[in-house]
Amino acid sequence: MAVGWVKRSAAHHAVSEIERVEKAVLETSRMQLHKLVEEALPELEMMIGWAESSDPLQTTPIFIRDAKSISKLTCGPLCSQNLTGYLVKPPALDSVPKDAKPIGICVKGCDSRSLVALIQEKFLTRDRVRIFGIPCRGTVDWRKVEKRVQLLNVKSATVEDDWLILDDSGTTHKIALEEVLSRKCLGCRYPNPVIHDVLIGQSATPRSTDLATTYRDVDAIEKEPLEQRLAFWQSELDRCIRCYACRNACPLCVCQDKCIVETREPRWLTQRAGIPEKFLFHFIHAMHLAGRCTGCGECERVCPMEIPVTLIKEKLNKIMEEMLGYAAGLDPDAVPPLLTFNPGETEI
Amino acid sequence: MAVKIFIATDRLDSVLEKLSTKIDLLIPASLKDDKSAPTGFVPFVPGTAPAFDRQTTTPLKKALLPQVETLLRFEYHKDPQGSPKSSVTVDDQRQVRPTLVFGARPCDVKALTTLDRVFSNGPYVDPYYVERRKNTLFATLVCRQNDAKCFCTSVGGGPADMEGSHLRIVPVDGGYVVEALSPEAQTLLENLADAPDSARDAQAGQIVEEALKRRVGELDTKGSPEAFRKRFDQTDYWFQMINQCLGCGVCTYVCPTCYCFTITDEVENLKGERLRSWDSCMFYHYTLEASGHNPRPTKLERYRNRVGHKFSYIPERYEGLLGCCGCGRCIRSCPVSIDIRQVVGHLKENTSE
Amino acid sequence: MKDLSPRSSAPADETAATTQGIKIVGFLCNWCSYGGADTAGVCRFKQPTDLRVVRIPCTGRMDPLFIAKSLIYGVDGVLVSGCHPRDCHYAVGNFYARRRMEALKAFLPFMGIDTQRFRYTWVSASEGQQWQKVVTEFSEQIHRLGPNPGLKQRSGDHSIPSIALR
Amino acid sequence: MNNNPYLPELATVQEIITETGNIRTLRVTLDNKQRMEQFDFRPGQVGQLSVFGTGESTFVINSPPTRKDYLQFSVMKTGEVTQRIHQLNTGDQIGLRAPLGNGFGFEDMKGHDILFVGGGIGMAPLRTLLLYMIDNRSDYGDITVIYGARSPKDLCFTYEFQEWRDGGINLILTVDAEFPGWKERVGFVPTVLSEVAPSAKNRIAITCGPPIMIKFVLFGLKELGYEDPQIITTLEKRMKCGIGICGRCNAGSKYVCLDGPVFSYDQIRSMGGEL
Amino acid sequence: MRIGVFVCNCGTNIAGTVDTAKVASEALTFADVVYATNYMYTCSEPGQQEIQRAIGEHGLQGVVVAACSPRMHEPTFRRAVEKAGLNKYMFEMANIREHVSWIGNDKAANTAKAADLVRMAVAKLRFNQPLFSSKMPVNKRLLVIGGGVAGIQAALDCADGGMDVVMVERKQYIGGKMAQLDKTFPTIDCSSCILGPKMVDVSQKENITLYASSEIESISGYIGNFTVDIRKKATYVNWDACTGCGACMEKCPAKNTPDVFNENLGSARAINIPFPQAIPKKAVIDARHCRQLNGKKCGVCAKICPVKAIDFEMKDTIVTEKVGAIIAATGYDLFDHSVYGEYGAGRYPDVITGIQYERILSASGPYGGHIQRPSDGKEPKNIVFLACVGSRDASVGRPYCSGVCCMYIAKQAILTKDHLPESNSYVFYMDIRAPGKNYDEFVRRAQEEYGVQYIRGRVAKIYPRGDRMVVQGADTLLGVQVEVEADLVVLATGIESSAGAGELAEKLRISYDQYGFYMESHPKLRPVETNTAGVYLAGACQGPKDIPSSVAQGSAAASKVQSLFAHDTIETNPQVALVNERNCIACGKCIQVCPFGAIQWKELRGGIKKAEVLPTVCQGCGVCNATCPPKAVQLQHATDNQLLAEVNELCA
Repeated sequence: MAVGWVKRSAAHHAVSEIERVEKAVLETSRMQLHKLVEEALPELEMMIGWAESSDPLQTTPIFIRDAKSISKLTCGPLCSQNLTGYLVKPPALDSVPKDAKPIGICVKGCDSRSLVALIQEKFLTRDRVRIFGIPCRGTVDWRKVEKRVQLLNVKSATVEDDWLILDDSGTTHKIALEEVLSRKCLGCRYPNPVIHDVLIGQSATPRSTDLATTYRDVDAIEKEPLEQRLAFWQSELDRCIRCYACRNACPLCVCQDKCIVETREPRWLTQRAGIPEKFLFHFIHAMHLAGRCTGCGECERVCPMEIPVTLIKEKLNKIMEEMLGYAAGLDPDAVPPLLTFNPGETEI
Repeated sequence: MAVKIFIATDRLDSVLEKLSTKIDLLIPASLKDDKSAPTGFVPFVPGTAPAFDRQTTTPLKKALLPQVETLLRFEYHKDPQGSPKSSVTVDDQRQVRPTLVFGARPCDVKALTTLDRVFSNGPYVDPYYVERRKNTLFATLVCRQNDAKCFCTSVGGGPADMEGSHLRIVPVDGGYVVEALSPEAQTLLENLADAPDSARDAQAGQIVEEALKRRVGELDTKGSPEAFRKRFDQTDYWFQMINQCLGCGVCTYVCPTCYCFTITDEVENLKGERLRSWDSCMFYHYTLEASGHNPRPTKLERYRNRVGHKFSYIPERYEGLLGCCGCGRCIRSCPVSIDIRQVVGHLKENTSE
Repeated sequence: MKDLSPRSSAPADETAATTQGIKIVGFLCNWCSYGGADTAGVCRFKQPTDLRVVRIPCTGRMDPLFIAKSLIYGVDGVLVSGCHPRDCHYAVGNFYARRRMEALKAFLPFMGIDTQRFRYTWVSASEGQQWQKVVTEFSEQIHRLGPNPGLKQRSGDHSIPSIALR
Repeated sequence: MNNNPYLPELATVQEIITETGNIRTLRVTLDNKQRMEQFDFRPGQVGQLSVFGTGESTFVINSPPTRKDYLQFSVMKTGEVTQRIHQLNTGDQIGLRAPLGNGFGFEDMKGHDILFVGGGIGMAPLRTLLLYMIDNRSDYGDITVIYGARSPKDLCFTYEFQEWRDGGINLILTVDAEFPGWKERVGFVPTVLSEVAPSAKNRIAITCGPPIMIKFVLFGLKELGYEDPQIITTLEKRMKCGIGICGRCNAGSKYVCLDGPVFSYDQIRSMGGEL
Repeated sequence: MRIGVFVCNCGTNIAGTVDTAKVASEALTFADVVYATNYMYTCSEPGQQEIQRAIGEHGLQGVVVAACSPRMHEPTFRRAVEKAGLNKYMFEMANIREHVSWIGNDKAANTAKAADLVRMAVAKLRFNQPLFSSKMPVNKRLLVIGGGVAGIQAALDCADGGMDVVMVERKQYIGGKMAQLDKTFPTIDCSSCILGPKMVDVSQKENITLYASSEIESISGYIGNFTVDIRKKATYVNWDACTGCGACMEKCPAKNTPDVFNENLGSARAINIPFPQAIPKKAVIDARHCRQLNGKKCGVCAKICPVKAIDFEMKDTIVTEKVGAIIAATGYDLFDHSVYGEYGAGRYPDVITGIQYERILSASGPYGGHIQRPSDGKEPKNIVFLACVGSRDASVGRPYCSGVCCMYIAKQAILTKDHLPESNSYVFYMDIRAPGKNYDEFVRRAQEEYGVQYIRGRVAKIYPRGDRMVVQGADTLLGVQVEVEADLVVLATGIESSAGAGELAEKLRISYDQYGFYMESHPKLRPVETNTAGVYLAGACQGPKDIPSSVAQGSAAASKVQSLFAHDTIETNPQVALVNERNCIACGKCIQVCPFGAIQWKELRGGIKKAEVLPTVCQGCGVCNATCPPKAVQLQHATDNQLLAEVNELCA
């Protein structure tokens, strides 16, 4: 097995000092988080955050009720999951009485928009949550890591400055973070939580401030002729195994068990495994998120078949921004655009 | 008796092409052009590059239990003269072609022993499965490289376990040594390629030797059925273990031993089909009764049932056989990093915790 | 519900030729456009025969998914028509519909579905002539596009474009 | 049954009886005359009725094996399949996979007194055993039936109550509330059970009905001194294959479709799993 | 399920271009169809009996009729199947006449299309459910919008029938356009003599509540139970106190206020009662011209008013009325002729409109009934009438005939001769439209007895020459150019829809045509109903009409209301939305989008929230159904499965 060293850029040697600082910042953020949660926990019903899992490259959501577990909390580019869905989906919180104390939750920039959308749609009231906002410089897509180096038995994964450092069975891999960030992060406009009670660490610089950067991948598809786009989606969606992970991971797919893709009353889909079924399933998912999707990318992250399903919603988000000037998850008082109308817009 | 051949890496495609004239071939391959894309078992056509270097994303089971298959076709016949009576005819014709799965992993093939018990050893025999099973041969790749999520030896398998296999493929320098383990497999190997030279033969033997000794995974499943029963009503335990579960069906759909299915009718005017398709015990509708009652209404009961099914119910029903082959796919694919080894491993811990 | 195979039980006479021709589904609101289509009929305004009308109470009833479903499963064209904005029998149903259908219209081509196969329009119950025009134009448009190729199973050929995503 | 357990046999609806507003009874015969003559089953075994194009649903064969002019199923309209079954007419063809499941252990009940406690459509599985016992009356001691429903018009099998009584059955009927013209008992089934208080000695109690009724009937039986093995019930679960393969109807390691639907209460306790 | 299919020949209307026998035989190959036939006239009594017979004979559980538009005969067939014991919603119609046989001549294509439509109807029917109406009480009060002659007639008819009536009039007086007319054709009755008593009746009937100077603010609810908000505009005069004595008018210093009632032929005062017989006879201050209200020192009227009725602080107020039915009788406006540059675009004082001439002719008009020119007060000698000004002229967007101009020109010409025996009247016309009783005779009298000169032709130009107007045109009968030097030119301006008709239609949720006239339910068979149940039409708001027709329609609408009010309850439409609580995820989106507020929260045991539809408030639009993500709310009779079934039939 070849050693997976990534070539260091010439510039890199010069910034090792900053690298140490960056690492320190991360460590500090984590300590700051622990401290803040420790202070807040007595006033909270529970704290939802990220903890290390058996795979050092991926975190797992953790639900903390007693102070002993606070040390398990972590933050940083490996904390990819959007935790906000747990606030509204059974039974995670079934045991929590409605009049209980607020629930603490860690959110990145994109996660915070989901939270805003959930508050906006009245699934949640603002005072039910204590929001620990964590500015984000992007999260690691472990599949991109795996595509660069063969992962056998990763013992540890740490982020130092712009690098992801892996210890895999005694071999050290150093990979540029930029190259393994999730696709959605590369056009991120909101790395800093848009809603929060406390903010941990320093604010991050948006990677994008314009539609072109944010929707670059959408544009890449749209540049292709119609037939090619169809061929592309046929080949991508053909892999869909209808495991519904994309749906279940979506914090705004609030129907969950009642989703119409599984019912026969009404009966939108059959059990057949043909491309039309898969297309319609993803249409249903996308159309139900039109004007609501906050672009957190969970659907794509969880897809075991690596279908770029977030891209479908990105296109609808782009339509909403261009046609109706609306981006979801920014204003808790706004009405999602497809739930309202404007008689005057004759030229939309 | 042992027939062995050596297939050089650069000859693999042509040998497979030759083999495919004798029998339909399924090989592990990328599911799109990109080599690093998800993989699965696909029908071999010349030029398809096998993906032997890693475990497939989707499991082998679909070779025997397709995601969707037609159980039967029915047709209503009307009296054109206008009598209101119509009659129905039903047929369950099946066509199964002999198939060789070339390059499955031992864990995948081992998983079929679980399916065999369910589909062919009960009071009722599933003819669809059984006919495919009878007509499918397996050339199994000795597994040289496992990752941190594999745990086959913990559940009774192993990287060189050839139970249920007809051919053994050993990756050696420059190619593969393929050895027939059954008479029908011998005929398949005839005139395909030369026997391996002694160095390669020796290397293959050594690799198998090593693989047989290798321990993969540290999960101890002894006593799991009893421990599960004790844990069954401890809601806190299950919350703690799987509160983060999203309730999706990834783990069941990528699992080689999960076999649960549903049956639905689809009809167009007078003709229709009864379909069998994969279902998942993680889904709400799986157990939803017409009355609205659902014995497993939340993911807690559903995940608990999944663990129970694999590590308690199947062993109880089928003399200790586990419903898990240790392939680790559910761990690899879980969006929230639930590790079934931890859930099962903790079953036996001090229950007062 | 159909698979992709062509209809196997087509009658073997002259209707066969026409049933295999272009099929357009029209979702018409009961109050305006269905009435407009009736008016066109009463006035004997000749129209192409490809359209098959589904009567709905209001375009507000139109879930864009009905349109998506029709096009994905091989209907050649989808025409939705309702009351003119501000004339909705239910006051605002068509305002909701307008946004939803506009969004769909912009979305379809992204997924590789020709947006020309979908049109929505407003025709009142008195506008028989307008209805004739709409149907004629849309039918001609669909005829120019030809039958909906639908979504074929992924073929063995490898002409899938590799689109570089981030 | 043929060698493909998924392949239904064709059967024809011979007669339809409207029991209540949403319950209908179908009497069907297998189209293959020879099969119909040879058809054998145990009281309590079930069948999967197919309406081709809609699907299958499981119902107990509620006619007894001693009367084989037809096989009888009572169907409450609850879902897609039952809706279509309610639209069937006599002469329509359906599919049938039967018999499936275990059935009642009526051999072991010989020589015992019997208590049936049924509620609403829950009387259907009891009817098959009841009629079987009437047809073999001398094998059993006292047979008491407590059957209740919300109102008189929700009672099934009213047309044969007289036959039951004539067959030596102590039939006790009850409805939840007073109703004009109703001359039998008024009160919930568990209450009536406590009032009637059939002795637990040498008696087997078989109960079937809505879950809430079963729950309180169990309390009542316990109070009357019934032991778990003396209490028998039938379980209901969503079923698909009906042959112990598809996986969904398990309670612990038992499959209701294959190992049930008839279980004694001590069996249920030992099974574990969700009900 | 057993389905019967009945394909109607409709004589040759359908059978002429559709092979109905073949459609029926094809229908027999559809699943569940156990009986299919074609029939000459399915809607006829024997046709309906045939359906009923087949239901009994074949045990049909559902019926499809392929015939005309369901908008025509769906109620007929629903009743027919109901009589045979089926629930009336176990019925579907395939429209193979308006949508097939009448729009194409290719018989093969038509037949295939008809078969497809039947297939779709059968597919939908498989998912139909019996639906049941419930009853709800009818509020037996009527709202009449508009106090012209049509509205007055409707209001009086209903009031006579003992019903409570609320009348809302935008102007400060009732009577509408008719109140401005001098005489009426063809009888030369005095307009105010025949209208006046009716107006007085309105004011005196105890069960009529009149809101003049008021407009409709909003309407909610549904047939039997409307709630109407009425905006009472600020009149600055307390009408409860005002006695109509007119003292204020005399003293008001704002003397240059345009006299709207007299079509600006004279001037009025800022505080005004437009005419002596006005009902209600109450003064109103024109805020645009009142000195006090425009910040100048005045308040003369307040000082003079003997009952202290003047209130400069008055604001608009909203009153709410609950009614069970509504009659729209909002009348019409007259075409603005200033778009015709060739007629002077309104620049010449002696080129006037027909309605202005009515005021000139009227004894209570600005000139006391003496015909004189507005410019100099001279008696005209030559008077030219122009027909079709803003009628039958597509170039100004008025292609329709206003229906009354020919008649009122004849009337005015006759009256002119009566007033000025020495005068000459000329009429330029395109065609004479005089189809009513004694109408054509009337026009002939004008020509023959009164010597009115009718010239068939368009006027090309009107321009001044000296103090006279030259009317230049063509006599198309003689084929010569004609030129008439006129002292006065009267333009017969046509009828157009009333200003604000569209906004009111939106409040009423009724449709209107491209010219703003309200749409009746059926042009022949339901001429006073609208597509909104409980809303009826009377008078020229529905289209140009003369007085007899308006009065007739007022009575017709009143009789519709009375037959509605003859019942204490009405059956609700069961084609409304219904929530399947099991699937409802309580997202509240349906509540958010419902245009009628027909969905509300319901709390189940344990505090679980679910959406709940109020079936009497729901109008059945289905926006909720389209919005609901898990499709827990389904519009009955247009459920997802029903629509999908139809679509699936086309997904080949």
